[in-house]
Amino acid sequence: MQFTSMILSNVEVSPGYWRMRMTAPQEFTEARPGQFVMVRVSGAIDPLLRRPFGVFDVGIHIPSHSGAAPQPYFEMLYRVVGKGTAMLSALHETDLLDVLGPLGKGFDLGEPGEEKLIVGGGVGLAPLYLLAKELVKNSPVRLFAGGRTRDDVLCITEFERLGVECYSATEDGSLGERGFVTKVLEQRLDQTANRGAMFACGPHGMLEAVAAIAAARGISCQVSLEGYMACGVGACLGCVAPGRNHSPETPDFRCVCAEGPVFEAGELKWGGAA
Amino acid sequence: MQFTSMILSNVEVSPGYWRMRMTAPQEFTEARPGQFVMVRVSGAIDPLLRRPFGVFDVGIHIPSHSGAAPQPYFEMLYRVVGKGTAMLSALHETDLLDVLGPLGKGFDLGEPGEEKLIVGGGVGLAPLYLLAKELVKNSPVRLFAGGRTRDDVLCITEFERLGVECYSATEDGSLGERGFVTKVLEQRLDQTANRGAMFACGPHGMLEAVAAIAAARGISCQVSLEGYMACGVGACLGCVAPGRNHSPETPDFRCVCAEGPVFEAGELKWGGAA
Amino acid sequence: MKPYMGVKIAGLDLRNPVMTASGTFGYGAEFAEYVNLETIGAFVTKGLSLKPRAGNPTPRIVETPGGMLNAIGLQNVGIDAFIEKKTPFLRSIDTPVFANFFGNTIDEYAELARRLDHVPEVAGLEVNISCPNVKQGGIVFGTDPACARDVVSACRAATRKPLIVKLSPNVTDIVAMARACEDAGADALSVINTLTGMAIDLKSRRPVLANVTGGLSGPAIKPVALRMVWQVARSVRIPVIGIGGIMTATDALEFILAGATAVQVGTASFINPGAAGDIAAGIEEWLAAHGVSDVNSLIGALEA
Amino acid sequence: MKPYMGVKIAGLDLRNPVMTASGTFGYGAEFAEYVNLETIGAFVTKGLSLKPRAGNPTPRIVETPGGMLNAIGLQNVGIDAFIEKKTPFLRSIDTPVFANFFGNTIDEYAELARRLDHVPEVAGLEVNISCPNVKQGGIVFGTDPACARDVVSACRAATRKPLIVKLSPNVTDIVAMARACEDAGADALSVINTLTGMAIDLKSRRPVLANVTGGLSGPAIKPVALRMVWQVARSVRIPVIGIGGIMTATDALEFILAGATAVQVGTASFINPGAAGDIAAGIEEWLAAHGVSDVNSLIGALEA
Ligand SMILES: Cc1cc2nc3c(=O)[nH]c(=O)nc-3n(C[C@H](O)[C@H](O)[C@H](O)COP(=O)(O)OP(=O)(O)OC[C@H]3O[C@@H](n4cnc5c(N)ncnc54)[C@H](O)[C@@H]3O)c2cc1C
Ligand SMILES: Cc1cc2nc3c(=O)[nH]c(=O)nc-3n(C[C@H](O)[C@H](O)[C@H](O)COP(=O)(O)OP(=O)(O)OC[C@H]3O[C@@H](n4cnc5c(N)ncnc54)[C@H](O)[C@@H]3O)c2cc1C
Ligand SMILES: Cc1cc2nc3c(=O)[nH]c(=O)nc-3n(C[C@H](O)[C@H](O)[C@H](O)COP(=O)(O)O)c2cc1C
Ligand SMILES: Cc1cc2nc3c(=O)[nH]c(=O)nc-3n(C[C@H](O)[C@H](O)[C@H](O)COP(=O)(O)O)c2cc1C
Ligand code: FES
Ligand code: FES
Repeated sequence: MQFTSMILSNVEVSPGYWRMRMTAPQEFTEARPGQFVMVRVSGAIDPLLRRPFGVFDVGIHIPSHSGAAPQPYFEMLYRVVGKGTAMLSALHETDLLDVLGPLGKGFDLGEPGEEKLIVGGGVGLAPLYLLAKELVKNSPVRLFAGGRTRDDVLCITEFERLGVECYSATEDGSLGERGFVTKVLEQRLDQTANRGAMFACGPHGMLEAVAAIAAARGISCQVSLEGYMACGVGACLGCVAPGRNHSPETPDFRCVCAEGPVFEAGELKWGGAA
Repeated sequence: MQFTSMILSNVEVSPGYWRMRMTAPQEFTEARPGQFVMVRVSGAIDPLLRRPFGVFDVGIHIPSHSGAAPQPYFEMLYRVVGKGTAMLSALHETDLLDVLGPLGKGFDLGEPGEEKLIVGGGVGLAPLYLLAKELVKNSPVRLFAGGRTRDDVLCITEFERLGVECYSATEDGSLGERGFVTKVLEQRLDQTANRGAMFACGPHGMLEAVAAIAAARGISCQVSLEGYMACGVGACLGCVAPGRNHSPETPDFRCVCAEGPVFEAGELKWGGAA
Repeated sequence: MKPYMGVKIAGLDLRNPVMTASGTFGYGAEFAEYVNLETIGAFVTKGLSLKPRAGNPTPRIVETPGGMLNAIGLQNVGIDAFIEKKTPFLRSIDTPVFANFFGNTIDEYAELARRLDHVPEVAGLEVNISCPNVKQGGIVFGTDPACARDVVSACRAATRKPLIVKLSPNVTDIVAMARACEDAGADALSVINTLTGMAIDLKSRRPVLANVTGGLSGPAIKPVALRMVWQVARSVRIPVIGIGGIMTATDALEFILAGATAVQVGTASFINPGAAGDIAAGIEEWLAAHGVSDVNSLIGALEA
Repeated sequence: MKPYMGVKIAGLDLRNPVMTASGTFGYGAEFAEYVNLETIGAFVTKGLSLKPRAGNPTPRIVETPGGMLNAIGLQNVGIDAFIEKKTPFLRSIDTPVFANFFGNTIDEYAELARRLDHVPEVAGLEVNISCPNVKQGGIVFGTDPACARDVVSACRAATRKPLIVKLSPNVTDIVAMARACEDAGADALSVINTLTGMAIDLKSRRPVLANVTGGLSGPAIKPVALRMVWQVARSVRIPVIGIGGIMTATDALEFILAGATAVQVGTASFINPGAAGDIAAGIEEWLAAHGVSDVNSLIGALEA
């Protein structure tokens, strides 16, 4: 779906991290956790390509004054890292954006009842909020959130408000445990016999570590990948990631945009160059 | 001078024509009528080149509440014709622009006392307002303003407020005489023995007609030219216009940006390709 | 009155002059949600090879000022999987399909042309002699007139279907290349493929693309493409298809004025998935607004 | 500690690696209000010819996506007026000046090299064998290795001053051109001049530029320039000066990593008249922030 979206709000929630709420067509609210959008930051040719962002939340705003129509919206949580995100952060309420989405394949929500472990690093938390929102309907959910500093661990309050039990770790120890969030995750796994499902999004190195932990313990694990994208719909083959059996002789590249961004960790080839 | 200017106001004064007021350093208020600025419309590379605009007015805003410092400003009057001007028209109060100027050589104000005839076509009126403001201090001034329709004849009230006697003509007859403004100019010249100086800015065809009228009657005439510009400072040689004796064998190209934009009409080569 | 939009390329009648460019539109189905494929003139598949190809490691794309570099490395499913898995969709739409293909040797090129000749869903062939990403193959053929002549002759002998040759812009004399291909029996020329470029990441001190260099496409290359289309169209008798940075109907019309009989839309589809359809509609609108009754009257109508 | 910014080009010591590009910085004085000329490494004059030249009719420039086309047609005051009128200003500043020049014949090139050899304000020569705007002259020399060798040899014989040769990107094989110029005695290579392009005005159905085609410069060409600098720097022993779309210190550092010993800033000065000075300052800042004590250690330091 391609639509023109109006910005409803755009606020800095932590230094360098912004949360943007924008209008969406009614159907968009059916976006599945893990799906993403491609946003055209400017009508000019700089930046030229769309930018991919996870869907942080979807909802319907019911105006308090009677008469006004309910307004479906979605939210993105984004980090300013370059030109495109810097331009996004300078936009105001009522500015318009061209949005493509929801794109890709989202998370498989797994079996009701079993414990769900969500692992997010930095802005990798973005697509996990909508996931948590769905999961808490049927399962106990724990979140393991990591970041470099306290400023990089985002929106924990929102997760807690859903009833998610949150654990955090920062590399500088400014919030939660000092070190990688995978350490906290392993500690928790060591303490319990629970074999629930795992869901992760964050830097590639973190995903690789999480995938290894899950594999070692025989826990099912889905990861959401990033990739440099041009089209977002599986046409350009820019965003691919190697599948488990990939080799130059037995090519098995998967499109992150169309076949992902969420993959079973076991389907992918980890370590080594793509 | 290169400076960052803050937009104080940006309003559509006639369909497709905008007037923008922006802050300027104190020295800028000494800009001479006919000088211009080069504005960088966006910090991104699209549009890449600066856009040239005449200085419509300069002034100093004295805030009504005591304590606030007086704010020097300048104004541009611009027509939306393409990408750059469309982007300018979408800017708001408090947005910032990178400005280079005042650039070029302005009008020579001539002898005090003698009658001054100003001829402007469409947005060619832009640099003539500041000129009129200076001229009325010492001379009687008449303005001949032309345009395609009434909507293209701009800011007449402002000129009248200066005490300028205004004549207008439109091609469709929706304001003033029907036809070209040069007809009205000639009628006026036929009615008077006055040999005052002429000043013109507008489409090239109009300038050529005005130059011919002035030459035929032996009246001094300055014209302000346009030209595709890259640098605005005489370095790229993009904006040149042929001088009177120009030929491929006897090159005599003048820089519109550095030697102009105002030239004595008699110095230029008219008619035929550049 | 509705302007006439049909053009003829390599003997095929297209309903309008807007095609999609190879490698930017997948195998057709990817964009079906965004473009009614029956509103465009034709589309061109991703480049096909005899065997499936893995393509290059990632990163494969990077944005550049007003453009992008790609080093996909011609990843594709191979001719067999194309025939088996992609043609059913192609059968379902009423729009001519050109199969873009490439080989590492003249024999491979000829073999592919022969195989594609038998695929009923393929209306015509576009031979890529100009891919800058692959170390062997493409680059050699596309930058030397004699090599180009040989490969085009071999393909010509192997197919009776319309044969388009796609030229590389990375040459000193595009006209010499165009003439060589025309002489060798090309029915039409696609001008241009990507310019070879490079991007560097200062932080890591490494090339951004795993392949080091890649092909530059998008608005940035439009002036070079327009110049080459103009040069080629004046020098050959066969139709030219203009490609390079076309984002709008205005861009497309400029290529047509320069001498293009049709255009291909590439990178633009990434930014606006409906680009090709929008451009076709925009051309028709422009013609109507300007009282031009037949788009063919604009081909090469530049007053220069 | 202040990083060391000095580089050596063609035997000359420059205080830093940032030069201004020919044709974009006039004869030096035009930008003096915006750049302290003593903060840049060197500057290059507008291209000089034996006789004054009128250049092309207007329009001569047009903006394109992320770039611009120019067809100034090498308008210049001629060598006599240059010596008489422009050198006094050059004497007043303590920054090396390279005189860029071109001829229509090998004899003219040699004659200009000989005359410039005697101008004390000129520290070195940059010979333009690559101007795409002029029908005779430039284009021929710059696109054929044998012609390039002849013209460079003739200039080499005519001057003992440092001799830079500026290459045209409109060639199939930039490395062959570079080697020919190195063999003929060039002390350094400037890479690249503009890419030949074209723009069309749909309304008038005419080319925008009176000259029809022009030279493309600006950010749009940066990927092509970077690729050529990288290719050339790996293939010759003489220093390479990187040119093409450099707008920022980051851009300049990318060219240095690709193998450039110095860079030239062209179109950027039009957009930001202080660009060259800002870029020099920005490089120094970057070096300091990243603990690089000598800019020379980055030359060709790309890990590819
Ligand atoms: C499926 C997916 C979901 C994402 N979700 C989020 C999210 O919810 N919140 C968030 O802050 N970020 C997210 N990202 C990363 C985000 O797309 C980049 O941070 C963003 O594109 C950077 O743009 P820029 O112009 O600021 O940076 P620049 O560095 O100027 O961008 C240059 C080019 O590189 C690409 N690029 C740069 N970094 C990345 C990256 N990490 N991943 C992919 N492409 C990149 C850009 O898209 C652009 O094409 C996601 C990426 C993907 C692939
Ligand atoms: C000295 C001078 C003073 C000017 N003063 C005014 C003024 O006060 N008010 C006003 O409305 N306009 C003025 N103009 C014209 C104004 O510069 C153009 O209308 C404007 O640059 C168009 O930009 P664009 O991006 O909207 O159009 P586009 O057509 O998208 O611009 C494309 C390119 O063409 C150039 N260009 C387009 N039209 C003109 C033109 N008429 N003259 C020069 N370059 C052009 C642009 O600068 C740009 O480089 C002046 C021009 C000059 C040379
Ligand atoms: C991601 C990508 C993949 C491409 N793959 C092919 C290909 O397989 N075969 C081919 O002939 N051209 C290929 N091209 C080149 C395009 O078809 C087109 O010639 C080029 O992109 C210029 O057009 P544009 O500026 O409109 O994108 C590819 C281009 C891109 C951007
Ligand atoms: C307006 C203009 C005039 C130029 N004139 C010359 C010239 O006289 N001689 C020359 O060798 N290069 C000339 N060039 C090319 C530049 O020196 C430079 O190689 C080119 O613009 C690429 O760099 P850029 O992208 O930084 O502008 C000119 C470029 C422009 C834009
Ligand atoms: S982004 Fe184009 S295939 Fe995934
Ligand atoms: S605009 Fe560059 S010389 Fe006038």
